[in-house]
Amino acid sequence: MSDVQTSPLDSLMADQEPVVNDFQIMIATVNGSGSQTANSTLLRAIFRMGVPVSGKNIFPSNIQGLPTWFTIRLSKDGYIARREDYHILVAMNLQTVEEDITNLAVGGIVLYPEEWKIKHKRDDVVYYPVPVKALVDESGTPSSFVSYVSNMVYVGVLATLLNIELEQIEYALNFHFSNKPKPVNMNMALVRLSYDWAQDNLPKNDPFTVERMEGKTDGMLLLDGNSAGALGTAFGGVQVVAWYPITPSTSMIDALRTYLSDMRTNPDTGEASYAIIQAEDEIGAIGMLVGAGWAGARAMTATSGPGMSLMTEFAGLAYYAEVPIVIWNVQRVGPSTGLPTRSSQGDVLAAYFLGHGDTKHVVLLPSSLEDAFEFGWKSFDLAERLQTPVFVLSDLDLGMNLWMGKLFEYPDQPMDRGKVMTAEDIQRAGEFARYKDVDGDGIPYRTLPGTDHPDAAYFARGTGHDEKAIYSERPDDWVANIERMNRKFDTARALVPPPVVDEVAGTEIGLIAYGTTDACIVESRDLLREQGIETSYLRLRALPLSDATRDFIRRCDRVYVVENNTDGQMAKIIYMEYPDLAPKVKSIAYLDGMPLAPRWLTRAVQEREQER
Amino acid sequence: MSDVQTSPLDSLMADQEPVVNDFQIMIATVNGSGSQTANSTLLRAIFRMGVPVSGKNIFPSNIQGLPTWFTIRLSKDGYIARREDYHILVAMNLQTVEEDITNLAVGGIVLYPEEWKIKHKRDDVVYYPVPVKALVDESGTPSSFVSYVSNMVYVGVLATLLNIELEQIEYALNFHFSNKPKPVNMNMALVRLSYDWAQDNLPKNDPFTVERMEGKTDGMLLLDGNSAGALGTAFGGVQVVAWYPITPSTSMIDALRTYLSDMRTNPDTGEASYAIIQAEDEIGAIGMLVGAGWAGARAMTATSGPGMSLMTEFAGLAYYAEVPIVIWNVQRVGPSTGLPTRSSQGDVLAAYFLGHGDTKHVVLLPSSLEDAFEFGWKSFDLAERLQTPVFVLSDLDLGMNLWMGKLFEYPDQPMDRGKVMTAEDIQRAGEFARYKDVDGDGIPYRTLPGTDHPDAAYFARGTGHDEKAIYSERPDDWVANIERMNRKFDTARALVPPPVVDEVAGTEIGLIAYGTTDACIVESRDLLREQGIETSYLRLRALPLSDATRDFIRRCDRVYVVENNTDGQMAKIIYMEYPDLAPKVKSIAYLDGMPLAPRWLTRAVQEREQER
Amino acid sequence: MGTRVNQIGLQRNDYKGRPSTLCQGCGHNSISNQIIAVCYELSIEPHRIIKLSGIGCSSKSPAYFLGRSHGFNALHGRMPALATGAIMANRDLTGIGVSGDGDTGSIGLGQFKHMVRRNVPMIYIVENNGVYGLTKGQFSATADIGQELKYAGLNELPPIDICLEALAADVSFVARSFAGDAKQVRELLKAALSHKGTAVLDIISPCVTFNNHETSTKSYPYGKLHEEALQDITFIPEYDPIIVDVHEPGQVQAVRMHDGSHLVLRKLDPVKHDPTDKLAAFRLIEEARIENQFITGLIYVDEHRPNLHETTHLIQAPLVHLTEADLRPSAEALDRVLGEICCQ
Amino acid sequence: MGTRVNQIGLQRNDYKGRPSTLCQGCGHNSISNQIIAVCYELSIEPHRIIKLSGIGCSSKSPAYFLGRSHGFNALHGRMPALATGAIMANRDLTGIGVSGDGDTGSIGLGQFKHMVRRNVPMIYIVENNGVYGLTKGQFSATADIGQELKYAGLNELPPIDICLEALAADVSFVARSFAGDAKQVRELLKAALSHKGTAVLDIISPCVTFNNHETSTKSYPYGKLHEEALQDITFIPEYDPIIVDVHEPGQVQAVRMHDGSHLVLRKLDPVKHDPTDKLAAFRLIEEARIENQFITGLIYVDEHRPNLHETTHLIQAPLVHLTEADLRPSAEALDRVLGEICCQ
Ligand SMILES: Cc1ncc(C[n+]2csc(CCOP(=O)(O)OP(=O)(O)O)c2C)c(N)n1
Ligand SMILES: Cc1ncc(C[n+]2csc(CCOP(=O)(O)OP(=O)(O)O)c2C)c(N)n1
Ligand code: SF4
Ligand code: SF4
Ligand SMILES: [Mg+2]
Ligand SMILES: [Mg+2]
Repeated sequence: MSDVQTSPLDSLMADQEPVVNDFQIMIATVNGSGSQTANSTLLRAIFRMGVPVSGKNIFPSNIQGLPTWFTIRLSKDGYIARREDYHILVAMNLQTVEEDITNLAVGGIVLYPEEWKIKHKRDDVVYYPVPVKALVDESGTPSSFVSYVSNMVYVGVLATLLNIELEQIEYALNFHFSNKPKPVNMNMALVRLSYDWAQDNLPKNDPFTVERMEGKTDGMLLLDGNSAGALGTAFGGVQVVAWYPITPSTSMIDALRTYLSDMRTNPDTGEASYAIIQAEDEIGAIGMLVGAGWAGARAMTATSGPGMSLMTEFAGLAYYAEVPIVIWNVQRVGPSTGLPTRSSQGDVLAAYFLGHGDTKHVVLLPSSLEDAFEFGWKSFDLAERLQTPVFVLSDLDLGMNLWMGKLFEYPDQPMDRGKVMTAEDIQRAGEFARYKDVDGDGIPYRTLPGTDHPDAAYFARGTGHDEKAIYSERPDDWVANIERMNRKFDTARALVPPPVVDEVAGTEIGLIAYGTTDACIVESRDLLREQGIETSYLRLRALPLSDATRDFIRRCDRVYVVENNTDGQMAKIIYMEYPDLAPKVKSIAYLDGMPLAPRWLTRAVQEREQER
Repeated sequence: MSDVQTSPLDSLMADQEPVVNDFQIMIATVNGSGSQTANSTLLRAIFRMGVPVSGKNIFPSNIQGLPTWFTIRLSKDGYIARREDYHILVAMNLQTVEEDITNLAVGGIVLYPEEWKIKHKRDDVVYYPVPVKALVDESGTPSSFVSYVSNMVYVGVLATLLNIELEQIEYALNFHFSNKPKPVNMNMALVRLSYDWAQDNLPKNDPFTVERMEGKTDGMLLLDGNSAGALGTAFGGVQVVAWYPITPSTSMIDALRTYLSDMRTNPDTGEASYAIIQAEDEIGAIGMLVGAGWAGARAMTATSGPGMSLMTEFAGLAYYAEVPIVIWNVQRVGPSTGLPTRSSQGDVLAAYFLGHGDTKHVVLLPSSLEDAFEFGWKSFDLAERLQTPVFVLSDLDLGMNLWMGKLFEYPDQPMDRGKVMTAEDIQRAGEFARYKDVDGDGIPYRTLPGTDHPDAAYFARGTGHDEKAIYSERPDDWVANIERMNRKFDTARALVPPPVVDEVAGTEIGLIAYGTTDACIVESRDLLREQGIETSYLRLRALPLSDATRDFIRRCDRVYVVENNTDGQMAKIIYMEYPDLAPKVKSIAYLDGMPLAPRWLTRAVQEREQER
Repeated sequence: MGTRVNQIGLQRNDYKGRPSTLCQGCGHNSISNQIIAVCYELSIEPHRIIKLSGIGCSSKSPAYFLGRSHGFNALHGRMPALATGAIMANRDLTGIGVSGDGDTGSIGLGQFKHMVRRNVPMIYIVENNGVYGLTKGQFSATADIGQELKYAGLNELPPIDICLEALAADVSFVARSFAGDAKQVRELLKAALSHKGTAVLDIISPCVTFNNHETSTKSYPYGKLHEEALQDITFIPEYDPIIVDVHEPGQVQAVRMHDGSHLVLRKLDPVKHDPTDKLAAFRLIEEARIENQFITGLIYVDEHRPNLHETTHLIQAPLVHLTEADLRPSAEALDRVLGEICCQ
Repeated sequence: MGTRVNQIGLQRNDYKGRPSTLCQGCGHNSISNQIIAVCYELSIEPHRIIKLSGIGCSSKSPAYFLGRSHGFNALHGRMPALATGAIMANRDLTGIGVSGDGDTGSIGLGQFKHMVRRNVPMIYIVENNGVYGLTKGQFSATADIGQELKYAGLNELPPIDICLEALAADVSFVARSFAGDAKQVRELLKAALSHKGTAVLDIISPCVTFNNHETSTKSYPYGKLHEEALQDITFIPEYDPIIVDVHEPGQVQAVRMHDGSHLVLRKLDPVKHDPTDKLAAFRLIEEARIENQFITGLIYVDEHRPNLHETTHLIQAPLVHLTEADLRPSAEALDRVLGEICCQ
């Protein structure tokens, strides 16, 4: 997957026909050198010009000194998937510069500090040496600030080269620094200086340019998925958050803390209507959720693979004692500690079956900022309605990268607190039996601790119990309870967010995907169409699977399940659930730590089709 | 499943035709009342008469005071599966006597203490009141021993009623008390007294009798599976055991401790050539194994569902860092704490996929004492050869109940310590790269800490690494390593114990099962044959699945996968592995805490066949 | 004359739970009885209490008291976390946690210490018998060094001292008692109920079934024969609970266990021991350890340490009483946030 | 003249590891250097050492020393168990464990204490910086109460004291030092290397990147402007390591951190402190806590406590050196056992 694409630039080199809003910038820096301000400023400035963008940060599991890359893709057609090739290299890391240049697309350009000696110069790319040090010196930036601002040099130079509007850069800096004039001015001074230097000294010798567009990004925002999920969580009315830091989920809790302290803290007293507790580990974190969920609070955590593994035993307890909790797993690459700063969809099977002994869970699968926001609040409704843990499987790509998205919609339903009986309800009903299927949907009624009625109390437990929650080892009690729980799981099928289906008449081929691979599928379908391969597409948004998915597979002649993991985990789940349809379902799965790329997928589907 | 069978006794009541060696005894007592001596003595005495037997203990998760049942099945045909009906009730628990009598087969008999008033007497069973107290008093047993021996009364009475040889009872008591004369004599005295009382006072009014048989139990032993597994482990040369108590696995470690202190402790110095460490929890236990396995020791633990759940994170590390360890999971009923003293096969999916991010494991599936012994040593060979965790999924039924089995065979292969390079090996090879696929089978070479060569050391880790075990986030390194590991998993398919296939020419129906359900399948196939339904049978002994299983399914028209869990977990694995064959594979799964019964299974298959 | 009721009109029976399934004579049952007695006596409304436990014989016991209170029998060693979550969700509830020495001292040591460090407002009782009762007699981490058990053999590791562990984790209330000293248990329970942070009660609670010596001839009445081999490991004798007589502050008292061994208790004299002096508390425990005694009584208390509600700056109303209007920010709030992050 | 070698003919370089990827100035690098220095100086054969760690910046550091020794970078907080297993398997190996305060004091507290209780023969170093370095600056359980951090805000919980925790778990060797005091770190490492049980070294090791105050104006040279908003959270300045000057026994010394705050160290005077007196050790730690100081030096040692090899009665030969003949009992042994259990 990492092989370089021969790009349409080959020819462009010759006739210099402009490449407008359809290329990728790669900024190579050193971790800890503070390039985030510069990179997000660039991204946001271009976005402000109406150009669809996406930004991906490829960073090491380290604090300072190792290589880091940031890509900014411009796509006039609105594609936001990962692009494997890049055309503009901002080479700020001496360690990787040779390899970075090797992988640059033919006809691409390299910005680099002029004092560097580049050993093997390619003759099919353009070199722009930049006097970074001299420009910083000239700017008169106080020495203690130099390291903070010097990345602005490449922002200014790129602004000249690509025609990025300086006002938008200033806007973006204001955004970044919350309109604090001093830092904005100090950074902007260097941007202007570098801009001017490039205007005067850099003869443009390449076709790349940014042009203002209309109508493509209206009413859209630029955000990371962890923030979107956190915002949704805040609008879900979260009450208790217990967590333990782990990349790439930590920033979700950071964002949540910010939102909640803004929206749910009494500004006069400083008192909070929520609790955030940093636990001593993930067992502690999920344990706190189970206690809080049982007591009647909306409780959530965010973690990643290793943390979820530690939660296994408690997940089984929450499932079996029927306690609503919400667990976000922002997936990174596994097995084990794996690649903490790389993205995957590798925890699908683990989450679905987390726990021993026939445990199975409701899982939500966000693809976008909108999904992340929506599942932020909806996960609580589902958890409380179904009285069960709900897992939300995001990933590093969605969680930590900047995505374009539509403005979020305020929840269209009031909070669903599920079947909770008050003292009055018990009085009226004349009875309370914690695990009885009163309504035939498998979902029992519960009472909350503190309910002032002599019959309200029950003793929750992970051991076998009868309808009244009383310990029982009787075979019939066991079976009755498990059958009810399976009925509840079937109820869940109808309650969870249904798949999104784009069915094209006349095609035999179906694609099934979920989560962040959506961006890849969307672009890939267009590429396939260009190759004469028309596809229908079903995007899963949740487990357990619902009839819509079964029917989609039925209607297709063959289905490819596309996912960013090694073993084709969702395909396996489809096999398990629909053995009768299994022969027509094929897995296309790949994982190397990078989000799936549309060209790769297109090739993969083409190959499969040819093999037939 | 718990509905009472109408038994062939209906008619027998009338003409009193004898029922020989083909019935079941049910002994109902109170937990903590010490009936184990009496029950196992009875079982062993009957076994000594050459009659095939099996004993099952149905006990509560409690120490003292709750109901306990023990069944002794006699089967002249050698069947050892669970039988649902019982014909002889030894009612020693006042709490349950009414229900116990209700479930007694028509024509059955009830032994009970004469001082009890039985409220609802049935007229289709025979009542034998026994003067338990009087007999104990008469025996002159010192008062402090009364509670220990009084269960011998029913042993003596049954000996008379059923014609069990007193010599065999004495033999069994000697066995139980390791030939210590005092306890044997004291117990035997009461047996004789009760035997005589029954001879003189109990007019036999029922058809049940035990008769000596020849040729059915020759060279067989009677043992629990935990002991068999422990013995196998001892003969596997185990070096480090780390564990945490949990029912029903604890007795495996107890047995192992006994065997090792017998066979692997220097009688002069008291020094042990093994270490058994009771950890502070299961995370600690598996952590110790991973350390020991990495250092080059054969390391094992035994646990059950909740403990295995806690091991999830470490299982992923051991998988990915490629450390050999052996984990026995003696399965009980889940989800969660579930039913700690009931049996299931519910942890198959959990074990197979234990860990996040595309982790998968080698799993062994013992069906019998012989399997338990063999897997005891073979699990180490596999773990060290494959450098991976090996799970052995036993269950409470096999682990804690008494089974007949063939004498164990001494390991037929020397210990396979796998690919370990010494200092000399490195010298010779000129290179050592921990994760390099030198032989093309996906299995790399390892060195042990302490190897005296400058190139021997490597840094094991759960993070991404290259062939030299050096930290790497490079996509190509990741993919190359995972592809090699998947190659290794394929190598495992050919190395693990192959399935046992009994293929019947001309039938279209295949049965697939594993573990303790084997006993049920064997009997059920005979019952089905009586109904005109002929079946082939494949007994899985390990995961991952091997070609033999795929080919078996191919050759069948339809296959029923039979298992003692709720969700049909092995069927799901077959769907995942062989989607093309999935439509002809059907799941028959049931779990209520009791081992599957042949009559139930027979009915289930018949129904499925009729539905077609 | 009718049945006696307390100030809120409840009978003692209303504070009972289901019939105990623990062994006859188990110390844990005595503790359950004192919890019942104290709650009845103090007229505590049962619905304001939550009972929390891990896994073990001890952890089963909440089923056997306060049947009108909600309870959660959690996972082995993981009750502290669950309790923390429940109590943060509803600060009106009084949490009574019951754990065992295996549950707290072995698998649960980390959670226990972090709960103490957070000063979660609750009573945390360790029913300490030095063994794993429910799994039939292995040593727990609080077992005495040099102790021998019928099933587990000789213990060669030093014990974890629950009170010392609590102190090291900055506990705000820690006391030790003995299950057979009903009066002291009740007094300490009452004090704990009025404490605003974590109140740790380490109560020595003999396991009559498994805390038996194999070798000591003094232990069983049956002499050598029995000892040799008569025991059927599935036979559990029925014992009477062990009760201590009036035990005065300052006094040292040896309590005879069922196996004939003696436990030496020293009751703290509040006149001599200042329970607000932490250094003194460390010294007491260390000295008693050297002398093979168990200090009983209130060892340390700090009424000023902020509890977790305070350090998380929680509002006064229980979180679970908040309504949708309190919990879900308004549509305007969303617009405001979106306005800030939407750069168009 | 050739390069200097030690008694076994190795150069200092032979004790190095891969280049460090920790931040410039990180205390952890100083500790790695002292480990290299001591092993070189004592002419330790690298293949006799195993390096073990959990997860964190600190836990990465074993990759940066003793490249010729086997190592295992385990799971977060779970190194003690892994170390225990490895050392039981091969008692000839010298284990050097490196952990962080989050790794040991937060997630790993339970395992840490049980390892100490078992007295597993190994050196256990906690590179203590009071924060989670690798996950970017959250408080760990050893953070000071009242401390404020740029990213994590105010810490309102009391710290877990690693040395006190070790003492409470009956540690047989515990010392505290400061990463910048190279001499003391080396001396303690040498003492620890000759100890037969668990030797706990709690080494204060500043995180130059995240252990920064947000509010203290004295901390950064750049004044108010910087503090307001200039920081890009992805920018990590490069610092020099913090070094303490000669620091005499008995002396109190304040060390200036990069953020301008001061850490007060008090070096134990071996003449005045008897490190075999456990009560004195408890007192020292508690008193220093009250005075906001850190005691450095050897706090407690007990050379007589049996280690885990002894309490498990292990043979002298490392288990991994045993051959099949030692490990697999004979066919006759099987026959004997079967003869006993086969009742036909
Ligand atoms: C994860 C897990 N491991 C092991 C067990 C088995 N187990 C149940 S209770 C118990 C020990 C209980 O000891 P303690 O806490 O001292 O309680 P006691 O029975 O002595 O009152 C164990 C090990 C379990 N339930 N869960
Ligand atoms: C189970 C698990 N949870 C969380 C993490 C994420 N994590 C990595 S390092 C770390 C904290 C390390 O802190 P510390 O031990 O103090 O080491 P430092 O980086 O400060 O040296 C955390 C929480 C993880 N790797 N595994
Ligand atoms: S086994 Fe011990 S702890 Fe458990 S109930 Fe019986 S006496 Fe109590
Ligand atoms: S973040 Fe802190 S602990 Fe980690 S390497 Fe940098 S200075 Fe050291
Ligand atoms: Mg206990
Ligand atoms: Mg730290």
